[in-house]
Amino acid sequence: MKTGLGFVAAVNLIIWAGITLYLFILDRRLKKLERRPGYRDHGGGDG
Amino acid sequence: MIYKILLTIWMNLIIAAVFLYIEPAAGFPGEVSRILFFHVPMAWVATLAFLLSMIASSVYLITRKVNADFLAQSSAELGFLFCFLATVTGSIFAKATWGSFWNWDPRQTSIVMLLMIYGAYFVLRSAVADHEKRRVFAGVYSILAFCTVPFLVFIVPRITNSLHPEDTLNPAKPGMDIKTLIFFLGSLCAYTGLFVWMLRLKVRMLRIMDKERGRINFHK
Amino acid sequence: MCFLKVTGIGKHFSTTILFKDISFALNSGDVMAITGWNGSGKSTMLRIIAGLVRPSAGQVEMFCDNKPIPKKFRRQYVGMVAPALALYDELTALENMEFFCRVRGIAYDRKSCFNILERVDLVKHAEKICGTFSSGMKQRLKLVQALIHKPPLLLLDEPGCNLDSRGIKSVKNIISDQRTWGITVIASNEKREVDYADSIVNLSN
Amino acid sequence: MHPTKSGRWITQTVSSTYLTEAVAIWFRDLRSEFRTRYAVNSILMFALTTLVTVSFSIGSFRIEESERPFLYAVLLWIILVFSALSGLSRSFVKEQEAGTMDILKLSARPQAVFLGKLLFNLTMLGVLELIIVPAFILLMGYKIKFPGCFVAMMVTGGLGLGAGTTLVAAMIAQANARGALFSALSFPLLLPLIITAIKGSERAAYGISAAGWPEVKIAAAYAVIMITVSLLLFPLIWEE
Repeated sequence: MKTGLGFVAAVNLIIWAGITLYLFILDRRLKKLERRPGYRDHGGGDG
Repeated sequence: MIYKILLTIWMNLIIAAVFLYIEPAAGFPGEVSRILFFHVPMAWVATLAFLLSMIASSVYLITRKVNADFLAQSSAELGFLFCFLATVTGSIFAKATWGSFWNWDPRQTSIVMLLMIYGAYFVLRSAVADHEKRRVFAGVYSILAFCTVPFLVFIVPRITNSLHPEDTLNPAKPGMDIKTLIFFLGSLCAYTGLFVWMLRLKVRMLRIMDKERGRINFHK
Repeated sequence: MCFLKVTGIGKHFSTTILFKDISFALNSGDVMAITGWNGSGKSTMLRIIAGLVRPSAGQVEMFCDNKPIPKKFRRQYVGMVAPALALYDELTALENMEFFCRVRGIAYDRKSCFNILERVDLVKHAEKICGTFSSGMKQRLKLVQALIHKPPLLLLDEPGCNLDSRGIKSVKNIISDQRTWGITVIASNEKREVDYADSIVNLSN
Repeated sequence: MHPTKSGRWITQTVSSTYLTEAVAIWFRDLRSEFRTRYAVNSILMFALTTLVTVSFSIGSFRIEESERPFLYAVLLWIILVFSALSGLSRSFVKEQEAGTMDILKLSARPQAVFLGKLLFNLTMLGVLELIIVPAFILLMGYKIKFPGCFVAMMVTGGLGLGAGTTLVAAMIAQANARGALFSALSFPLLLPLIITAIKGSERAAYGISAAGWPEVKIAAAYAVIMITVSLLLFPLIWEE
């Protein structure tokens, strides 16, 4: 096992943790917006 | 929610294993072969995203449901992101093995084409004010662009020979040992899962933004 | 014998509603006027009927001899005059007519074109480039363009604008002529033009 | 089709096909173009200026004899493609600017409009190539071993240029920013064609024999596919 690899793996894991954190926060925010009264999932035609 | 947590853990595992558990593949200088576990899944997700975007565009043109266009747009944007990342990782690999970041390898040529096509796609989207027209034009353009792709397959290999390691690092061929194969496929799954997650977030975001713009719904 | 049925038409541009829930039905021989303040969507309504604009809600159906006309064939049954519909400025009056005949698949014949031009007093100017025409002369030529294929549905958006008294008289003739066999829809606020109609739809209400 | 009643306007209809209607649109465009020289001026001026610049700065001896077939092919196609991109959108953009687009939508079938505009664009490209290619060959001293193959490459390349850009022209005419958009959108679609055309012209100039002129065939196939797909898609962007 070379010493450099552990460092690279750690950097990768930190980046990945950042990405997931961001995605989870985004998820929560969107959920909050969707739960607001008045949000209606139209999903239908373009008018 | 469960699948998102599982995905997070799974990705952690993959990253750790790729650097600390897997042996580097033979025939490549130093540790460069480890990029395979990131580069190939990115390229795969980009392909998947562009294909999905094309299909969603066609569905929009047939049914005129806005949701199909939201999917097409999100998929194109994510495809562009992953395509860009694949280009960067590919370039790093090229530098480490062949000594230059860019040498117009057929793979690099076609990926630049894709980036150009989707760059133009976003320019077109931003240039049309009317929302429905924008969706139709974007759909038409992506189908038209898709029709030019087969020509690249014909033409590009005639110009230069590829250095891209397909035969040396092809999971379908028996050259790869079983441990590498498992983590390679695992990484592929993880990236696809990540793509699906991001895609759903993006679609929900577009839907809320569309609502916020005060679109009036006549079909109450 | 043609029949035009408009049900629940609404149109909005992103955040502003232009009008909604407009419905009416017209038979051959009917003349209808669409009125409303400036910006109330009169022209847009006519464009929706012609099939140039997609409505946000509702539908326009047309039947000829009891057969429904699919939307993509509707343009063959529609003649339209509107301030925003321009003719080709680089061509002469006659060349414009020739083009519209050819493109609509009507036999072009110089003599009958002169006959039509005579009806709107344009014979003298038949060989002149349209770019040199006055707005009143252009308006007359637009009327000719709309009638060239004998449309069962005639859509007139401010037909009298820029016209002198003789021109207005020929508009009157055209409408009474159309009344004998087709539908006419006029979008206007001119009292004189609204008076030609048997029914009125007001978009401002 | 049209209800008739004697004594009213013109009554007789002729059997008309997409082609006759397309030809009517084509002739009308040519007539307007002949009177205003809207598109042809901008295309030719662009082409001539670039040609003069290239010829002045490179001349006929600056490049090694052995490099010429390839480099000249590149230069020629760059001149042709970018001058075409500078003017081919004119026919649609002018309809939009003059306010005649709606009247065209009302009177002609979409496929006929597309074919008419395509024919017009191909005419423009024909004029462009007829003037620029001989001028380029004379000014640069371009030696071509297989003139037949070279001409075929020019013809099919021109066809492909027209086929790949006409639908985009119709789209940008209805968009807000028209100027640079046309090149930005057309270029990625044209890239396979341009690469093929450069390769084919180089081969014709070198005199490397290849059975059956493969580049000419690829360019022709490109043109056919783009025209077919455009014909299918055009009604979607033309109506409403």
